Amino acid sequence: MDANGFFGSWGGAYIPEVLYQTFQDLKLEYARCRKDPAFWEEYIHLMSTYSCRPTPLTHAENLSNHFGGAQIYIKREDLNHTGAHKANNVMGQGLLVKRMGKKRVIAETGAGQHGMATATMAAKFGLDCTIYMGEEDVLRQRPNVFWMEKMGATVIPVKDGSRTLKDAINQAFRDWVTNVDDTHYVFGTACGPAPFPEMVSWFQSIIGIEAVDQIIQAHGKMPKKIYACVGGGSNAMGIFKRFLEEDVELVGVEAGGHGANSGAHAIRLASSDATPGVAQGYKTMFLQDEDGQMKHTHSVAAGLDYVGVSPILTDLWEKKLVRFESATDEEVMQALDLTMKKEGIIPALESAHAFAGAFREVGKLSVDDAIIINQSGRGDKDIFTIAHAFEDPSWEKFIIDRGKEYSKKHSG
Amino acid sequence: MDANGFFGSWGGAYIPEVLYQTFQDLKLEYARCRKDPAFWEEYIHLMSTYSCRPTPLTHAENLSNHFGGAQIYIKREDLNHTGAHKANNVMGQGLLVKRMGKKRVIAETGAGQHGMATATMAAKFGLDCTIYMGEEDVLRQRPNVFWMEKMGATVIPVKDGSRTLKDAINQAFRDWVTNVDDTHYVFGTACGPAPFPEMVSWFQSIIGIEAVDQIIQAHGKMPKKIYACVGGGSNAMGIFKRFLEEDVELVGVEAGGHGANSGAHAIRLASSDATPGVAQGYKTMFLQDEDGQMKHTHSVAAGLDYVGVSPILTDLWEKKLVRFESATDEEVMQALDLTMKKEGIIPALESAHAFAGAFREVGKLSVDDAIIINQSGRGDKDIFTIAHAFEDPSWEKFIIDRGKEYSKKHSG
Amino acid sequence: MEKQLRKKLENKEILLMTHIVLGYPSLDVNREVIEQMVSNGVDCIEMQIPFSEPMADGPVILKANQEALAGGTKVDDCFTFAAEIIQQHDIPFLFMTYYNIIFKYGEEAFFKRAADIGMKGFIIPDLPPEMGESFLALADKYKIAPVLIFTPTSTDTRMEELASHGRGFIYCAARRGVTGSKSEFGDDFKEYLGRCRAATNLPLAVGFGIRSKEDIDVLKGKADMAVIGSRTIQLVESEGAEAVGPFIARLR
Amino acid sequence: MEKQLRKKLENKEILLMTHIVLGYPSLDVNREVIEQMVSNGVDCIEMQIPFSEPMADGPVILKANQEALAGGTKVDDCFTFAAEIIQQHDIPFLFMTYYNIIFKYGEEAFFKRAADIGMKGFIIPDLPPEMGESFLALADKYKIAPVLIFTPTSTDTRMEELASHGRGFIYCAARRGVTGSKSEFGDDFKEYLGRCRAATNLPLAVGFGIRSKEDIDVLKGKADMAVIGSRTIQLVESEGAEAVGPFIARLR
Ligand SMILES: Cc1ncc(COP(=O)(O)O)c(C=O)c1O
Ligand SMILES: Cc1ncc(COP(=O)(O)O)c(C=O)c1O
Repeated sequence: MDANGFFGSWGGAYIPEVLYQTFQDLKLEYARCRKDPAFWEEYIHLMSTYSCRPTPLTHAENLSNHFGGAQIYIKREDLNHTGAHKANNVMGQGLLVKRMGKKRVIAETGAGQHGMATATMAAKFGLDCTIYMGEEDVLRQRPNVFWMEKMGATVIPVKDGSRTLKDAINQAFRDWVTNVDDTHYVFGTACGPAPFPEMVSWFQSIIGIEAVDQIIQAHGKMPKKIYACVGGGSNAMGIFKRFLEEDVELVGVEAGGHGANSGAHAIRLASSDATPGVAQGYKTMFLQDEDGQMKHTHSVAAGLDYVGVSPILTDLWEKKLVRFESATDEEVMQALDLTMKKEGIIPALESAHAFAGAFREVGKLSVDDAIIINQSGRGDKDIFTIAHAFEDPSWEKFIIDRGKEYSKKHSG
Repeated sequence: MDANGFFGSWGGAYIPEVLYQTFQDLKLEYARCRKDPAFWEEYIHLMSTYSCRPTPLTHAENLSNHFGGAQIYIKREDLNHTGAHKANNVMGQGLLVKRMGKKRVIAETGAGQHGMATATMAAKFGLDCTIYMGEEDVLRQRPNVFWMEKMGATVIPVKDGSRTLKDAINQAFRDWVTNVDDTHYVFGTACGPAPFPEMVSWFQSIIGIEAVDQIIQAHGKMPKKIYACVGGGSNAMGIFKRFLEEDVELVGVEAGGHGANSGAHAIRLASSDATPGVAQGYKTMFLQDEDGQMKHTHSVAAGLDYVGVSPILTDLWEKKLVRFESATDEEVMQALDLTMKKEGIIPALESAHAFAGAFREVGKLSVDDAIIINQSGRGDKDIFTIAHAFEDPSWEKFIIDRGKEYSKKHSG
Repeated sequence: MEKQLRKKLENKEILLMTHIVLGYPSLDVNREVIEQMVSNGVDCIEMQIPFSEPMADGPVILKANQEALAGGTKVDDCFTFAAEIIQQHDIPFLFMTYYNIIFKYGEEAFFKRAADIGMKGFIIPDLPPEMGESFLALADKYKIAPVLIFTPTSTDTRMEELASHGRGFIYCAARRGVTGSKSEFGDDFKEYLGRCRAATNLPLAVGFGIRSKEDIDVLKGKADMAVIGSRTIQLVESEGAEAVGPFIARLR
Repeated sequence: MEKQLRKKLENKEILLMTHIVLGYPSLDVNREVIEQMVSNGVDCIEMQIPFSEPMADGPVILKANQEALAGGTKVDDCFTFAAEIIQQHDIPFLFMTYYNIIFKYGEEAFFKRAADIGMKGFIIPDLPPEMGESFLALADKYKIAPVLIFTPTSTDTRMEELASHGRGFIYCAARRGVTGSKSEFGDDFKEYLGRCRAATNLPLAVGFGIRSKEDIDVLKGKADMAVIGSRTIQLVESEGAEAVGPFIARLR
């Protein structure tokens, strides 16, 4: 990152003037933390006592045999407290907030995972908490909303724009510019104005730092390839960062939605649909029209359904240090199904994109090689989406019956 | 355990003759495993790569300050793969099954956690899997059923008796006596005929073995008390076992349901409602009538709603080595609420009993002391029960709307 | 009881034991069914005291247990009823039940009362001899035959061990599994019965899934007694108690 | 533009700038509203080119942006319309928009076309000077004033830095937050305005939540221009374009 927050020609901090001083303070505190080994130690201690770091690296023997190619290893971010890698970032920012003495946090959330993680952190650190969530995502991820509220957070459904992640981000910024003095905005992914992309990647880099030791121990040498799904890019950056120093191919898998040519997807880097732009505080490749208006995106995975992408990844893409692929909703459901049946592991819909991307290629590698798939989260929170997508009849009946019961209660 | 499987006067193996040889084989293989250090090593390796052992010990600072008594530490079994301590037992038995060369596993399940864990293990080890689940529990825990099926297991709702855990156990035995040659019954708790109580406790003892080092590291000395909820008794035995050697008070918390005098509870040892009996293959204190017919029990937590209890715990209770308490449904919901708000942690309804039991007493201890609460599982799987119990209006609306959507689809 | 059965065997190719669940559908119907059974030549009847957790029983008997309990059947009622029945009919009667019924009643009290009313034997499917030391001692003391069970999974050694504790007769389960569904009587079965015979001098009763004259004919010459369980319960359910007599009569 | 404004200030205690969102509710209504504004003495108008992510705008302008886009408003339409309006009315016009609109159009092309049609300034709330090196250079080249923003969180140093890059006037946000809701003009506000004045010689425009004659009166003597934003949009929504003229007239 250069002094203005750029990675190559991407990134920066395109922020309303009212946030200028807050960003100065944030950058200063962040720089202090990076220089202070005690901060990272405190972070590691927190993550290993409150969440369960190091998260394991699981050898997926059955999947490996099924494809007959490289040995598949799964980095288990799903075993984090709150069920996803989001905890890494949020707990790190929580420690920062404590140092800065702010009393309130806000966050946007798409899949609800980042909102859950932030509400959790706020409860633990005794902070007020407001979560912005696109109305459409509130509907897709109701259980998460329930838990966030139970943990004391206020969840505000955002009814503007496409009513998904990007609109929640705008709304969080509106809150922030209003309550800038006592509030920290816990950005949920490696996007947004500097220093967020770098800071979030730093906290997430714990994934790759652990994985490098784990794969050497399990496999004796570096893996050939690493796969991660890419929404904003934080779990991908988290596992990629450490491996950029090594001779390992890094593959980001974006949300192919109904297909690359359908117009209903969220492929920023693996298709030519995206163009350079500046929004939500940073410069990157956006899915936008010729006027610069952001397009509607689609993915079965709420957490990947986003118009922009980490400027760090865009830079790495431009420099050909990371390869980008996409997986369609349908491929993802198949990958999910196979992983459940073969390994007893339920990836989040987001993470299942990384699985789908890996499954396409792993058979071509030698059985002596290894790949790592970053399982960013667990899928059991996605029950409403997954059971829906599989059109499970007993699930539907169960919901119908429950609904009738509640209807009766309210009318009777 | 004596040669006949008794702990004091409790336990034994009251099994149909057809299972005699299978139990001989099982006891033999189990004895071999106990003697073979490589087996335990393999078990530890599996649990630290597939699940996330050691699970952390979390210092609950906010709760500790709230009560102003001892420092509260939480042993985080909720961070296990599949979300509960059940994984410890199931993976251990999975290794045993592999050694015995059986191709199929069956299990009973109450809360669904043990069924989930077994289905997961079966997927991982490539075994056929059938899960018996009381029809009432199928309704309470629908999401678990969905996932078990997705992992390739067959879930059979049991419509006999009280349609809960004990009936699922009977039904599993009926399957076992029929398919004894190729099938292993993965008993889910420290109950049932010998060697199950001891074997399950052995696998679960990993909890206490880890906790002893962790509490010394965090707190510098032994805790004063340890709290665990008691359904069948496996998570309690898991954390208690290692501490039986130390000067630590062990407290088991049973399901108080609507209250000790309501008749609607599952208090076996902390009330005088239970009497000695023999059922489901073993001798223990059962909630039964004067003829020896088992009574209906009640708990908001499906996993504690059981008529019997581990014979090992009954023995320890008789010897006054473990104290038993109970917590009502209402106290449990309050404890759950407080824990979510103060710590950002969502205990399973079962585990919340241990929290409720501890909260009653922790204020009386000194701030220099520590207690450990065993958080046997995570509560987010209980969304249907918890959101229901809190009568959350937006949850109810959400379900009503979803129900209507599915109704329309089926009629249209 | 063994003697009683041997005597009957002098005149019959094979004996017949039937099963009823006390209190299902009611003690009155039980009485009528027993009457029909005895007068149509049944040699021995096992009366099941219902239990809430009948883990070795299949769906038919399981349901019968539950309904008997739901109807309010108590252990005491079962004793009173059994006393009356034993008075009326001159064949051996057994109690079949699960161990908890006896344990909870008090083992010795249970044996004593059973002996007092003339009960001949007990079949307790969840009490292997290892768990039944005091039970077996009391059986001896009160002269009530503890009927033990052979199964196709029993090794020769195990059969001998069981035989050494069993009295009255040995109950040979025709197959793995619970009561109720059909059994196959093929080569494996014949080999199994051969092993049973070799292991004991006690009469052999074969049960589990015996439903027709054909089934019983297969057993003739190989076993001493055929056990009809679920079939008659189903018959009472579908056609009433009066159908039992003709059904039994047709079996030989 | 600074000169133009200073000239007007010779005759007026305070100037008035208004805000319209191009294409909301339609360009035709925009035209009528501008007509009413100008003929009732508005001194300067910022025309917002709608953007899909207006992160610094409150609910009223946010909605206006969305509806303008939903109605099909294109950047090209905005230029064509602005060219026509500038021709017709002899007051300075500015484009207000977010940086992506300019970036995507091509910075230089955008400046060139804006200069060609006589546009006087740009207000870009998400482009701090650090991010706008080429933008500021082009502004200089094409003589279009880059209007920068002071806020109550700006330190004195920051204000000086902003002032060194700003041209035309400085837009002083009356408070933290987004456009739309009411501001308080208490002691803190006065101290803030004092700091603004000390930091720059440029005219000061005060905006955010100014809705009435009373609000404007407070600003007299302290600021050079009052900015009415959301208020007139709401007025058009509730009472139609023809209500704007009388409203503006009543403000002084
Ligand atoms: C489980 C999971 N994985 C991945 C993502 C995508 O985010 P990112 O690309 O920042 O990792 C999300 C976002 O919510 C998520 O919840
Ligand atoms: C989370 C959890 N805790 C506790 C229990 C109770 O079982 P046990 O007493 O064997 O630990 C269950 C049983 O399903 C459970 O799911």
